[in-house]
Amino acid sequence: MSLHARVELVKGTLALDATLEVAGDQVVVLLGPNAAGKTTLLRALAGLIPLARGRVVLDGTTLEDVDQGVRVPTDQRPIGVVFQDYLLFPHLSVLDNVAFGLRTRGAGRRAAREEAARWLARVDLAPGCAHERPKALSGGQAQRVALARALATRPRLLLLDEPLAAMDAGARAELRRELARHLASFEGICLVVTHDPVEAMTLADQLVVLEGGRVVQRGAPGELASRPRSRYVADLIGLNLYRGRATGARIDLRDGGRIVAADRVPVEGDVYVVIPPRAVSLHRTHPEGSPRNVWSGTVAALDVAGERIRVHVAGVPPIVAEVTPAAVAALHLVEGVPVHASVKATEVDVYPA
Amino acid sequence: MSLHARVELVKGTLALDATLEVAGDQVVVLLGPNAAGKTTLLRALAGLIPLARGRVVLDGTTLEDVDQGVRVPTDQRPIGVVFQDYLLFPHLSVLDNVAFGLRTRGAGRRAAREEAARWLARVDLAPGCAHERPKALSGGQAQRVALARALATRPRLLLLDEPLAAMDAGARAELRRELARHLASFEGICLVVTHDPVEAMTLADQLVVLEGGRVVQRGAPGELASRPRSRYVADLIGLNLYRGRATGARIDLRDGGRIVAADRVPVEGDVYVVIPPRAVSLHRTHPEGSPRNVWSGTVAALDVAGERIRVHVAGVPPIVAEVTPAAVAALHLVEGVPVHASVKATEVDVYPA
Amino acid sequence: MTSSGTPLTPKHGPESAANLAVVTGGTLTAERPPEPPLSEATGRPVQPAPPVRRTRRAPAGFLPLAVVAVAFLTLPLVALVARAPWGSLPAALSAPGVLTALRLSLICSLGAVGLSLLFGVPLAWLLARLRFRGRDVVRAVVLLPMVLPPVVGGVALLLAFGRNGLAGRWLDGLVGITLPFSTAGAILAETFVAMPFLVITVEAGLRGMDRRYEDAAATLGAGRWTTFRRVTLPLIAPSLGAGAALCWARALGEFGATITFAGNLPGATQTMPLAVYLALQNNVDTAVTLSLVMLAISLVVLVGLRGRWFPSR
Amino acid sequence: MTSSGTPLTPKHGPESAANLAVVTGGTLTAERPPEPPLSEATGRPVQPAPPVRRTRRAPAGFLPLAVVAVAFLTLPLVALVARAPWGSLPAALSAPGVLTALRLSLICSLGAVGLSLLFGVPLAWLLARLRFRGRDVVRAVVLLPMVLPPVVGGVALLLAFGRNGLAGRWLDGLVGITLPFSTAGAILAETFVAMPFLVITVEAGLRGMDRRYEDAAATLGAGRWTTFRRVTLPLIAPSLGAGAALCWARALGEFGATITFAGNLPGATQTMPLAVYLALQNNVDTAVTLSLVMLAISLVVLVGLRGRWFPSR
Amino acid sequence: EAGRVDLTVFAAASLTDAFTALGEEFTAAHPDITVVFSFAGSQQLVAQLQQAAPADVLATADTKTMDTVADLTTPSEIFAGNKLAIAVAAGNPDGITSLDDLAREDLTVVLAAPEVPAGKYAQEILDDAGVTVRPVSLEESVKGVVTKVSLGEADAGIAYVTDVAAALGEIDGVEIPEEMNVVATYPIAVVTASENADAARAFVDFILSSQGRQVLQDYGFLPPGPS
Ligand SMILES: Nc1ncnc2c1ncn2[C@@H]1O[C@H](COP(=O)(O)OP(=O)(O)OP(=O)(O)O)[C@@H](O)[C@H]1O
Ligand SMILES: Nc1ncnc2c1ncn2[C@@H]1O[C@H](COP(=O)(O)OP(=O)(O)OP(=O)(O)O)[C@@H](O)[C@H]1O
Ligand SMILES: [Mg+2]
Ligand SMILES: [Mg+2]
Repeated sequence: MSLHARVELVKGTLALDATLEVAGDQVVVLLGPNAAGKTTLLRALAGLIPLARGRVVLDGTTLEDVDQGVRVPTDQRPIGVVFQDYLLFPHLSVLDNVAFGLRTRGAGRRAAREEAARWLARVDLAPGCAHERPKALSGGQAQRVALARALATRPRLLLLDEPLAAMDAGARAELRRELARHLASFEGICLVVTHDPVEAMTLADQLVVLEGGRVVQRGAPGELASRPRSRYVADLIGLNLYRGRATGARIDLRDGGRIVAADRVPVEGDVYVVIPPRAVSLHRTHPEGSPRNVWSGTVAALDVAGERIRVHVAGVPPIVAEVTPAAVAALHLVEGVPVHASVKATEVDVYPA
Repeated sequence: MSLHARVELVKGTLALDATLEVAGDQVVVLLGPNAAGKTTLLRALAGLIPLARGRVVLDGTTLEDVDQGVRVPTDQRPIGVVFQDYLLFPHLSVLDNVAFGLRTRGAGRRAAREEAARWLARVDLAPGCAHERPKALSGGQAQRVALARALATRPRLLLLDEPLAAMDAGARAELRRELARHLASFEGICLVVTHDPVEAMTLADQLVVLEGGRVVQRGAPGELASRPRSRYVADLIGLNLYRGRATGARIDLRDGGRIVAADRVPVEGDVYVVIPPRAVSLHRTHPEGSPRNVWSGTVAALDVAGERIRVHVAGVPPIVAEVTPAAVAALHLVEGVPVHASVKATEVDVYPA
Repeated sequence: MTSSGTPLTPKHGPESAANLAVVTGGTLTAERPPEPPLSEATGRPVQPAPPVRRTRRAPAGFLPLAVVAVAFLTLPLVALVARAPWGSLPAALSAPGVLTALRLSLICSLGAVGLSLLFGVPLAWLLARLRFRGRDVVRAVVLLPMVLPPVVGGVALLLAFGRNGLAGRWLDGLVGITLPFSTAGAILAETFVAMPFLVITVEAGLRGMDRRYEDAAATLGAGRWTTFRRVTLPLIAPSLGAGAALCWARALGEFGATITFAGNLPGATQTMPLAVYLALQNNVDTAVTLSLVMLAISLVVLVGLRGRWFPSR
Repeated sequence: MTSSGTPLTPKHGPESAANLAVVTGGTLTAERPPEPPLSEATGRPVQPAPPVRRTRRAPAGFLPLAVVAVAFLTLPLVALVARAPWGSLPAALSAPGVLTALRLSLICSLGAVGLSLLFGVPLAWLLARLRFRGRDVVRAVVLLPMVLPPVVGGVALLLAFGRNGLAGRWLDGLVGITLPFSTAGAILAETFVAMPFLVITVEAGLRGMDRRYEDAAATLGAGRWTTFRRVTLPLIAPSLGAGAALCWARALGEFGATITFAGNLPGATQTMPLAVYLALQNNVDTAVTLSLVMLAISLVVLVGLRGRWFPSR
Repeated sequence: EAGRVDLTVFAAASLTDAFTALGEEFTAAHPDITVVFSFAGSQQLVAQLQQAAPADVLATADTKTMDTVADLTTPSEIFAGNKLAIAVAAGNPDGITSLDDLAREDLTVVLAAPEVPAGKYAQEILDDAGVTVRPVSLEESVKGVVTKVSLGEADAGIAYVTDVAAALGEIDGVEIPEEMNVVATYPIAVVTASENADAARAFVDFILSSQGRQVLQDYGFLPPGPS
């Protein structure tokens, strides 16, 4: 299986211009802030929005090619879609919603219903709901049904728009496992939009980050986590990210401030700088000693994150430090107190922009 | 501020029967699996579904009382609601959606629009969107608008149904902080439905767990986390939970198996047993030595959770162990291999059901 | 690894942070059977409360206005009923031709509804969904048969489909179909007058519906026709039902265009309204009786259709 | 602390687990200004591509069927136009009473639409939203004025609102209002015939709409009336527009009930269809010319209304 | 101002042109009286009168209808007559010369319905002549017959001579011999409840006067024969 897609289109304020290259039965996770164009990209791949330019080739079959004037209509694309707002047919029972795709593909009513019931069981929907109308469902139940409906047709390209967003925590883990199981045995490509970093990191073979309609980064999950190339990704994985100009070991940050790395930066010029929050130390008085990067600021906010506290320090540059609850207590860190932040030059990671 | 509510009603397969007691300007987080009745409870409090029995008293004012035949209509309740599917008015611009509640409360068109614009800025909506129709919004943007619309009227009872579910990770943290800030300054009670344990634990003054239409547990976040009383809560916070009958230090589990606690259990009879996954050790051969609880099973699944791996062991009883990646490698743990699980009696927490 | 940070307010200090430390994900088993609640919230047994119905109160003034509307629409009918010489009913019904006229009325009006559905629904679809130059003009033109005084409508039909008409000449000469003075002509005349109701109502329904359901159907492999049949039509059922009912009622009551275009021959083109009109020439009572018979039949049909044609979402 | 566990597949083993360890929440600043993308995906400048329009293709067969429908509905009109003695148009228009009749037609038909909206919309609301015994009967009764041959409808109106009618006697005696043979009577007759169209169409619109928007309005403090005006009406705009258009067209073309109930008095009750009827007594051509004038005016009005009354979602 | 009178005349639709002309002449003679006509089907007029319509004068197209409201009017008087003719297409392309021709198989014939006077008279004439016609339509009014013939949908029909005269050019008339013909009569009466009885009487008298008769004859009506 392979997917080559170049999608260019303008929709309202969004100018979408993205390429996707998938080889093999991969799971591609699409990440990005709200309004980045993730849903629009999925809709374009499904053929629901025509491209202004570009092409979509699935497994050698051209689904759309603006230059050649090819455009396979949606219903003839081997796809399955879970829509962000489900779009369950209000006039059909839950069972018939899931059976719909099977019926259009020629299954008999009875066979389709039996198959649909199996899928509903697989997404763990309470059996009593099968004959309800969708409007009687809770949010999470509706999403399960939407998932079952998309999976039931065994498409070769699965487009899932936040398929687990409405699920409760227990169901989410299970359904993620069910999904992973299904995807592993499934011959096809799966494109999943999610805002959940856990989901992103564990489901993805390839991560694609979309911002403002453009791909700002792509790669394996690990790659992305260690070398983010945008504020969004850095936020997602909880790193301090800066951009600046490197001169020797010194980086002048674009938004003010200066950071010194341990070694001469291999490339001069435009670079990204990453500082892990746990490498940041906080002090009430100016620290003496080895750290080459020290600056002062005030505590802007405190967040709980696991067993650590994340302290947001407003300064030039602003930075987030991850410290223990004990440290917070000892330093009397509350919003507004002045602090000094220090980072050892060896903890600073620099790579070209 | 105070809220006393007893809500009883039947809707389809759901029999909702829940009480809420809130004193002071608290944030109550409503947790529960899909279809537990969370949305239905919110709708009932908003007056959108009449109670079959019970009453709702907000700050001394009776909003509804079935026995007395009192029923304040929705539009006269001092409430704000974020619906699970937003329900933005499709015929109004984003700005007018937010201004709607202000207009109905008597503000002039201009003043309402200005105030609405401020709220849109507060939820961090791209300013260009203000004059769009809701259907041009992305999922996350729509949710921001719904949040702004509910907050703009400064209600005394805020009902938020998964208000951050569609937000991207960065926005979610910010909006959660914005929400917390708003709630702190806000004179009223806030009821938030969420599936996100982080959100639940950090926003809540009081946690209420709803299952099958009934409250199964309520209390401060810490209380809930240490002594879960239902499978759902245990799953949420990642503990092994069993139910059984205690005789001395021995507990015979309801679903088979036996666990031994360190000391005589204070109460005889029906108890809950909690075992933290990190207290569970795994072995390829039967362990010798001190652990009093040892049983065998097979590896059913492996999950990544932070820096640890969670190993699901199918046995009697089934159990989840949290081990290091190194241990997984050393023991060659993959799905299907037989293992022995051991738990020291001192790690077993028992409390009455 | 979680969705990002959370505010630390004085409410829960470090101690609650410590509690939070144990909150890591995980499920116990792969299968999570529906579990009965382990404890009861209220300590009272579940009340076998009656199922809840949502109540809707009408905006102020709606009830009296609606009552006036119903009174206004029914009073004339009541007056007719009051006036009706019920004694003459058997005679009126057994008069030659009345049952034939009734039967013919049903045939023609149903035929008109059928034709309107067949041709009108596609037209409504095009008006609602396709952008083309002159769409507004086409829509307005579709409404014109309603504005046209029916007798003039009949004349227009004759000019178009009559023996010497624009198309009729050709139909007559080449195909050998003569429409005037035939039952087919009566159906055509009723269709001409009644179809606009269906088209406009169905178009409104199509415009009001959420088209994204059609998108969803397409992603499930439904072609345009399947989508239309299995998704679009059910979703616009209220409008389709209303349009068909309006269309049928209008066709059933149609008089001017039918008599002008198709003439008035008992058994072939004399529908009930024509019989009523002619009865009126001699005897108002007979006309009233016949009208009431027609109304009674319509009432039975329309009430019988209720739920099916006017589904509520 | 995360939302619970995740499957560990061979794809990313322990090493990716290690990567995940750093993935904990947090944001850098409280304000996150919209940031331009830091790199470009395709390495090409953004194409100033034309904005994309969704294309809709009609189900097979719809186009020809719709074309037949349009042809069928327009051919008679075309024939009328072709036949019309355009030379006589100035004479026909300047004939005494024609302009008066036109003006009266507009007044009466708009009056009928106004009354229908005032009384019919509340009735539609009740039919759509309230459950009450006999609702189906009320709905069917509302449709009956359409089934009634208009002349009989006029007789029924006389029996109800005439000077000796059921209600008319009382109106006349106590209130001093005489309806027949007055412009008010003509408006009433047209309302009687045209209101059902509005009621049924609006009811369908109300049934098709998602009522939860009304819930949302209520939670925002909108009372029943505000909700209706600011939420319900805009949401059913397509149906309301269609209903009003149908109602207007029907009222404008109304003849039988008007002439029977209100008489045919120039300046007071002689609307265009009545003038056409009289012209038809002597000269089909004059009648055709007058009809075309009426059609032209309707066309202008209906085309002019287009976007406003037929909004698309 | 005082003395001005609005006179409402209910008249059968077939009288439209003749009465409109008569009204003008009448007003010329009586400047203080304004005549307002309401033309409609005779049956409609009668129904309206029965519901106390504010009419002063009633003129119908047949005596039978007039008789149904005898209790509401002064005794009626016949002011005009009419007779029937065969209406054929202009130029008489089918060569129709007599009633017998109407029985021809190749002809499409329309008649007025027996419920309306013209239809009743036509049936009488045909019965008397012993001709069996198989009409394709029994029109609701004699105007329908004229329309069908003038548009060429029907080859022939039986209508009033006044109708044939009005549509001359589009159709032609073939006379029906006097002995076979039936004379229709048009009655007029003052409505008893009229508040303008004097003016009403004056109008009726004017119609019955020789001046009125002349106008009616101009429109093809016959003088009222000895009834
Ligand atoms: N029909 C439309 N009309 C106008 N603008 C549109 C339309 N559809 C999409 N857009 C624009 O595209 C932007 C991105 O939309 P999209 O739904 O693809 O975002 P997303 O990445 O899915 O965001 P989210 O995570 O919030 O769902 C929207 O902000 C909007 O400005
Ligand atoms: N209108 C209705 N008709 C029938 N059943 C209903 C209706 N509304 C709610 N229910 C029942 O109530 C149950 C709970 O619904 P509710 O929306 O309150 O759940 P929830 O706790 O909000 O779940 P989720 O987290 O998935 O949103 C549904 O499964 C359904 O069976
Ligand atoms: Mg989206
Ligand atoms: Mg819910």
